[in-house]
Amino acid sequence: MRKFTLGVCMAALLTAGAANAQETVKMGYIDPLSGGGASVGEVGLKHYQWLADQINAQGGLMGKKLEIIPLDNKTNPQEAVVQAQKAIDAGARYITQGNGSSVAAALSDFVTKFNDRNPGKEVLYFNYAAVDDSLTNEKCSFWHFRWDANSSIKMTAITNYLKSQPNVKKVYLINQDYSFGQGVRKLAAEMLKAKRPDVQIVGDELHPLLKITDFAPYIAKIKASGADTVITGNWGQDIALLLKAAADAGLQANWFTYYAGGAGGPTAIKQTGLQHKVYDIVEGNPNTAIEAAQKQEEEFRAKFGVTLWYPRAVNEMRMFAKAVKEANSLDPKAVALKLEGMTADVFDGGQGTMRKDDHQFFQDMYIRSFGPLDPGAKFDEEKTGWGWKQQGKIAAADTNVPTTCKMERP
Amino acid sequence: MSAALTLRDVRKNFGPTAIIRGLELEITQGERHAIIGPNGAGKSTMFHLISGRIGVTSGSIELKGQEITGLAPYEINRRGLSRSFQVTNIFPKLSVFENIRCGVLWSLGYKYSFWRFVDRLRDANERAEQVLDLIGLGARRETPAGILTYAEQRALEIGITIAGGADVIMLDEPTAGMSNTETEQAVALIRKVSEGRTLVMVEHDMSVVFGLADRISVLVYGQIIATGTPMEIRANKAVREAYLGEEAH
Amino acid sequence: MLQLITFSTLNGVLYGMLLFMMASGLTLIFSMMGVLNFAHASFYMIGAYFGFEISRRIGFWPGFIVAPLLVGVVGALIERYGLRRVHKFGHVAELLFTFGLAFVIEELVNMIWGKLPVDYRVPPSLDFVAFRLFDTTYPAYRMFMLATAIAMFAFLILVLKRTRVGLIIQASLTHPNMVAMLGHDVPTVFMAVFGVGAALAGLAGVIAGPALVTQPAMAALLGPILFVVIVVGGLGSLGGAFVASLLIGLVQTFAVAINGSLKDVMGPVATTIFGELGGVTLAQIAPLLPYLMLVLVLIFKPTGLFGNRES
Amino acid sequence: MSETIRTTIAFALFAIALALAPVVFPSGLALTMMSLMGVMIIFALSYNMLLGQTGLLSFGHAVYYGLGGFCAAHAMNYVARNKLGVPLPAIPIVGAVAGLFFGALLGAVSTRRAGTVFSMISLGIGELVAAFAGIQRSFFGGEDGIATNRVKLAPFFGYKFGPQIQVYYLIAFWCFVCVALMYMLTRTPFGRMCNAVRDNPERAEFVGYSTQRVRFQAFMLSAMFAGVAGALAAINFELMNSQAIGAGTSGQVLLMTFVGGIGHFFGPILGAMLITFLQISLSDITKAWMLYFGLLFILVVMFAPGGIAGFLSIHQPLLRNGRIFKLAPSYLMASVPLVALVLGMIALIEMAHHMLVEAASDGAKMRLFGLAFDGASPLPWLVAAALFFGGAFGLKLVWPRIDEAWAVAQAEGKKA
Repeated sequence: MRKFTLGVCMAALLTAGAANAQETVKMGYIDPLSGGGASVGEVGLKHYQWLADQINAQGGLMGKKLEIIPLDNKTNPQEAVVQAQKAIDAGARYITQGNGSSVAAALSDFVTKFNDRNPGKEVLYFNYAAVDDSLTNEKCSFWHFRWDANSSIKMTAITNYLKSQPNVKKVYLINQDYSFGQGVRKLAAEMLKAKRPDVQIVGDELHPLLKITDFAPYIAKIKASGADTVITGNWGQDIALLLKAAADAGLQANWFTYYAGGAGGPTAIKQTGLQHKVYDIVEGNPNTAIEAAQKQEEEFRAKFGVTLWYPRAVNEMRMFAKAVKEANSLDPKAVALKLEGMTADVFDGGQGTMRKDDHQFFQDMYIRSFGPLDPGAKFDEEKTGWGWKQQGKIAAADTNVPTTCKMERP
Repeated sequence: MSAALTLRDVRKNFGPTAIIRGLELEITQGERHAIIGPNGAGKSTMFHLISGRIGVTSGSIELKGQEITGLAPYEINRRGLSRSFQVTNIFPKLSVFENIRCGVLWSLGYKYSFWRFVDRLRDANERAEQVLDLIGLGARRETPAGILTYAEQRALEIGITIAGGADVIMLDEPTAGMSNTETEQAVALIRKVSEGRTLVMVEHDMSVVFGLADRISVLVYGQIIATGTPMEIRANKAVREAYLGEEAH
Repeated sequence: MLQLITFSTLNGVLYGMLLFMMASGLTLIFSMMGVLNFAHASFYMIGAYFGFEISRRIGFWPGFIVAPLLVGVVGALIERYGLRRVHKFGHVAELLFTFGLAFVIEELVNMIWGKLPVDYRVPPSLDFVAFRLFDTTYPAYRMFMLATAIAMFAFLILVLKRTRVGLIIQASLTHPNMVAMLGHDVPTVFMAVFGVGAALAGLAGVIAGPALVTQPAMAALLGPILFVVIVVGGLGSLGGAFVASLLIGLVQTFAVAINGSLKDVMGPVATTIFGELGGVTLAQIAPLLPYLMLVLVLIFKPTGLFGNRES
Repeated sequence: MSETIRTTIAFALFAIALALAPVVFPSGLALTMMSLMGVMIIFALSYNMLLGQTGLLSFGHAVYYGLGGFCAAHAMNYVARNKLGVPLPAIPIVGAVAGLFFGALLGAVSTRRAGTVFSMISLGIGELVAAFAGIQRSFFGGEDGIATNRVKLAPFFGYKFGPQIQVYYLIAFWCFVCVALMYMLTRTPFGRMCNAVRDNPERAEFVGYSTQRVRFQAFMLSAMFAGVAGALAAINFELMNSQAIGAGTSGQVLLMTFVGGIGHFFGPILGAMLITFLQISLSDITKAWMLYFGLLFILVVMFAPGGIAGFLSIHQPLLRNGRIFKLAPSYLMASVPLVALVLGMIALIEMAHHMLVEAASDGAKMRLFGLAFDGASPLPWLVAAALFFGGAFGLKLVWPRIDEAWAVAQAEGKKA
C-alpha cells in the first residue's frame, strides 16, 4: 500500500491544479495492472522500477531522480487516455507503454494531439512492446518511439531462418482474428512466397481472440492438412491452449511463434513435452547473451523471481538517459531530436539504431527453441528446468523493412 | 334494446379438457347482469375469454355488434369494455391517484404521448379526481396503492376499471373476502358506478347478486343452463337442483 | 475427411456434455428458485482450482471426489448467507447478487492462485493414448471425461425418474409454485438445490481443469454460453438443456472444421452484397453461432425449443 | 404548484453546479473525470429508463452507446474531411439519431417480450453486435477503433474545443439538456404508462395500452439518449473502439445505475458519479480494486437494494421537518463499529493481496494507512481480524437501536 499516499496526493491534486515544482523526472507507466493483462503488466513495471533505480544510482537524469508512476490502463484504450491525462497532471512529460497495439495507437494519437494543442508542454511516448506495423507506418508520429521489433521485422527474421531449413515443406498458419493476427498471417504468406516459393501453405486459419477454450478441433484440422510447420502470432491463453491441444492429439510439427515465451508459455510447453519444437523470435536470449547482460539477468531474477523479459526496455531506458545527456535537456522535444537516428549498444550485445524515418529500432534478432537446458546454459524459465536455446541469429541489416511513414516534424 | 355483448357457441379447451362448452349468451345494453355458478364452472375463464386475456378455441364474441374475437386485451378495452380481476390487480408502486389516472389516459386520447406533461392535462386530472371521489379514496390520494387495505384495493380496482369510461364493465367477484359492512359499501359503489352502463359481474354472494342484478345467468360446467330475472332464476327448477339447492343449506 | 468427422463429433459431444453438466444445475436452480445464476460458471472454475489443489497434495482421484463436494458446500453457504437474504428483494436483486458474486470469485481466484494458468495435470493413470485413427491420436483422458459426463447424466435421469425427490423436482420444473404447496421446508430445499447445482458445476470443473487450461478467465469464457444453453433448450426443461448442450457443442466444433465463407458459396457477389462479412469464414464466427441461435430461437419461440414457460 | 417550483430550483442548482464545478476542481484530471461523469450520467439515466422506469433488465445497453459513439466519430471525420460547416456541439445529435435508429431496429425484435426473455435477447444481441464489430472493420476500425480530431471541425463562436475545459462545458450543456429531457419524460402520459407496465403489465393491457408498444417506445428513447452519451464519449476521448460496445460496458452501466438506486430519478446520477470516480482513482490506491468493486456491488444488493438514492430518501421527510438530528446519536454510535468493520476488511484484503501476490517479489514488508509492518507476522492479522469481527459484532449490537431510531423518526415525521 505504498501507493495509498499517492492516492491521497491525487485527491489533493484534483483541487490543487497541476503540480508545478518538478524535483523529479516523472515517467508514466501505463499498462494493465489489474485483470487478465496484469500478469504481464506487473512484470513490465518491475523492469522499469529496476531500471529507474539503476539510472538514479548513477546520478539520475541531469542530477534529478527518475520516478516511475504506475498507472493501470485496464487494457482499454479509452481508459489509457484517461491515465495518460493523469500522468501529465502528475507532472510526467514521458510515458511508456507496451501491451496492446490498440492502446498504443490510442496513446500515440493522444500524445500527438496533446502536443499539437499544448506547445511547450510536449509529452513523449516510448513504446516497448506494441508491434503493430501501422504505428511506424501510416500512423507514425514524431512523438512515438518503438524499441520492440515490429511485426514485419519479426516475420522477416522468421522467414529468413526458414530459408535455411529445407525440411520445412508444408506450413499451416493459425492466428487470432484481429488486426495483429491478420497482419501476421498476411506477412507470413507474402514472405514465404518470396523466400521459399517451394513451401506449400496448407492451411490459413483465423480464430476468435481469447474466446476459444478447446483448440482440439483446430488441431484436428492441422493434422488433417499434413502440415510439418505451424506459424502463429498467438499470445496469452491462445498460445498455451493451442500447444496443449497439439500435445494431446500428438501433433508432431514445429511451431514458429511470436510469443511462446510470454507469461505462462514456458509452463505450458513443458507440460506438453514438446522438446525443441516450439520456437520464438526475440531480441535477446539470456543463455547466449554477453556477460554483462547475463549478470544483469541474474541480478534481476534474484531480486524479482522472474525472467528479464524485456531487454528492449533496458535499451529504451539507456538510450533515454543517453539522449538526455547529449541534449543536455529534459525537454521532450530536445530528447526526441537526439533519439532520432541514435546508435547505441544493445543489452544482449552488438549495436542497434533508432531509424529516423519512422522511429523504429533495429537490432540483431534471435530465433530460439524451448527444451531441456544444454550443459552450461544457466537460465531456465518459470522454474520448469527447461530453457531457451539459440537456433539462429538474424543480423539487423537483414531485417531492414521499408516504411511508408511520412512524419510531421514540429 | 340492442345487445352489448353477444357470445355464440364459445368454446375453450385446455389441452384435452373442455372448460367452456358452447356458451350462448346475450347481454342487453344498460342492464346489470350477474353470472353465478359453482366453483370451477368456468366463470373466470369466461371473463378471460371475453376480455381477450386468453383466446377462444372456437366460437365468436361480439361487443356492441362488433366482432372482437381474437383481439388483444388493449384493443378490446379501446372498443369500450373494461374489467376488474378476482385477484387484486393494481399498480402497486404508483399512488392511488396515478392508478386511476392510468385508467383515464387512453380514453381521452393521450395514447403514448411523450411531449406533454401529465400534470397539465386538465381533463384527465379532473376525471381522475371525480373517480377518486366516487370510490371514496380521496383521502388516500398520494398513498402507494400497494400499502392500501384489502377493501381499499378492491375499491381502487373498480375505480381503475371504470376510469376509462367504458360502457361495458365486467367485475370479477368484487366483494370476495370482504366483511359485511365492507360488502355493503361495495354494493353501493357498484350501483353508483354502473349507472348508465352495462355491467357484467361474477359474484358468489347471493344477497349481492339478487340485490343488484337485473338479470342473472347460471353457468354450470361450462354451459349456461338458465338466464332470467332474479325471480325467474329463483323459480327455475334446474337451477335449484344444480346450484341454488346446495347454496340454500 | 473421415478422421476429421470422427474427431469433430467426439470433441463436439464432449464439449456438449461438459456444457450439460453445468447447464443441468443452472436450469434446476432457475426453475425452482427463479434465480438466473450468473456465478454458475464460477463454481465450475472453483471446482477446477480445488481439484488442482487437492491433486497436487494428495492426488487426482481424491480431488475428483472431494472437490465437487467442497464446491457444493461453498454453494450452499453462499445461498444460506447471501442469496437468501436477497430473496425478498425480488429476482432482479438475486440476479444482480450473483452478478457481483461472479466478479468477486474471479478476483479471489486471481489473488489466491495468480493470473497465470496453474499446472493442473492429467493423472498418470489416464495419461495415454486411447485410440488412433489414421495418424491422429485421441487421449484417454478425454474418453474419461466423456464417460464421467455420461455417468452423471445417467445418474441424474435415475434420480429424476425413480426417486421421490426427483418427482418433486420435476413437478417444480413446470410448476414453480408447487414446491411450496407440498409443504416441504422450502428454504432448505433451495439451499440443497443450489448446493447440488454448484457441486455439478464443480465436478465439471474438476474433470475439465486438466484438459482445458485452469486459469482465472475460464469462468468468464463459459458463463454466457450456459445461459444460451438453458434458454435455447427451454427454461425449466432438463431434456431441452441436454439437447441444446449437444447441439451447441457440435455446431461449434463443426463450424470450426468447415472453412467455407459466403464468398465460397456465392462467388465474389457475396462481398458486394455483404461487404466484409462475405469473406468471413464459418470457422471465424463459430463462437458467435450460439448467440445467433439464442436470438433467433427467442424471437420465434420465446419458450425455447422444449420449454413451456417464459420466465 | 410547489412541486413545479421545487423541481425548477433543483434544476437551477444542477445547472449552477455544472457551471461552477471546474472553478472548484480546476486540475486537468478533475476536468477529464468530470467530463466522463457527465457522459456516464446520461448513459446511466438512459439505462434507468429501461430498468427503473419500465422494468426491463438489459444486458446489452452498451450497443446503443457504442453505435452512437461510432456514428459520431465517423460524422466528425466526415465533417472535417469535407470541411462542412457543422460545429462540434451539434455532433451529439448524430449520436441521438444513430441510437434512435438502432434502438428501433433491434428494439423491434427484443421488446416483444418482457422479463427473462427480454434480458436474454439483449444479452444475445449484445454479444452478436460486439462480435460483429470485430468483423466489420471498415466501420468499427478493428481493435484500434476509430480515431477522430475534434479540433478539425468548424469553430463554434471561436471555440475550437482543443482544451479539455471547453469540452467539459460542451458535455455539461448536453448533460443538462438530456437530464432535463429525461426527467420531463417521466412526467408525461408515456412516462406514467412505463411505470404502469413495470408494475403490472397485465393491468396496463386492460386499460387500453399495448405493453409491447410502451416497451418499444421506451427502448427507442432510451437508446437515443445512450447514443448521445456515446457521441459525447467519442468527442471526449476522440476515439471510439469496440470495447465501448461490449459486455463490459453494459455491465458497468448496470452497476452504476443499481448502486445509485433505480427507484429514484436522481439515483443513477449519483451512481454514475461515484463509480466513475472510483474507477479512475481506486486503481491508484489499491491493486485489488476490482475486488472492492464486486464487494461494493454485493453489499449494496444485500443491504441497500434501493441504492444510494434509496438510502438517502429515507431521510428526506426527516430533513424536511428538521427531525434528522434525532438520528445523530444512533448514527454516531453505529459509526464506531462501522468504521472498525470497514478498516478491518480493507486491512484483511490488502494484507491478503500483498502476501499472496506481491510478497514473492517485494518481500513481506508492507505499508498500510501509513504504518509499516511485516505482513508475515501474526500481529497485524490479529489486529485486522479483531477490527473486522469486533466491528461486525458491534454493528449487530447497535443495529436495533438504529432501526428503532428510524422508526421513531419516521413516525414523528408522518404525524407532523
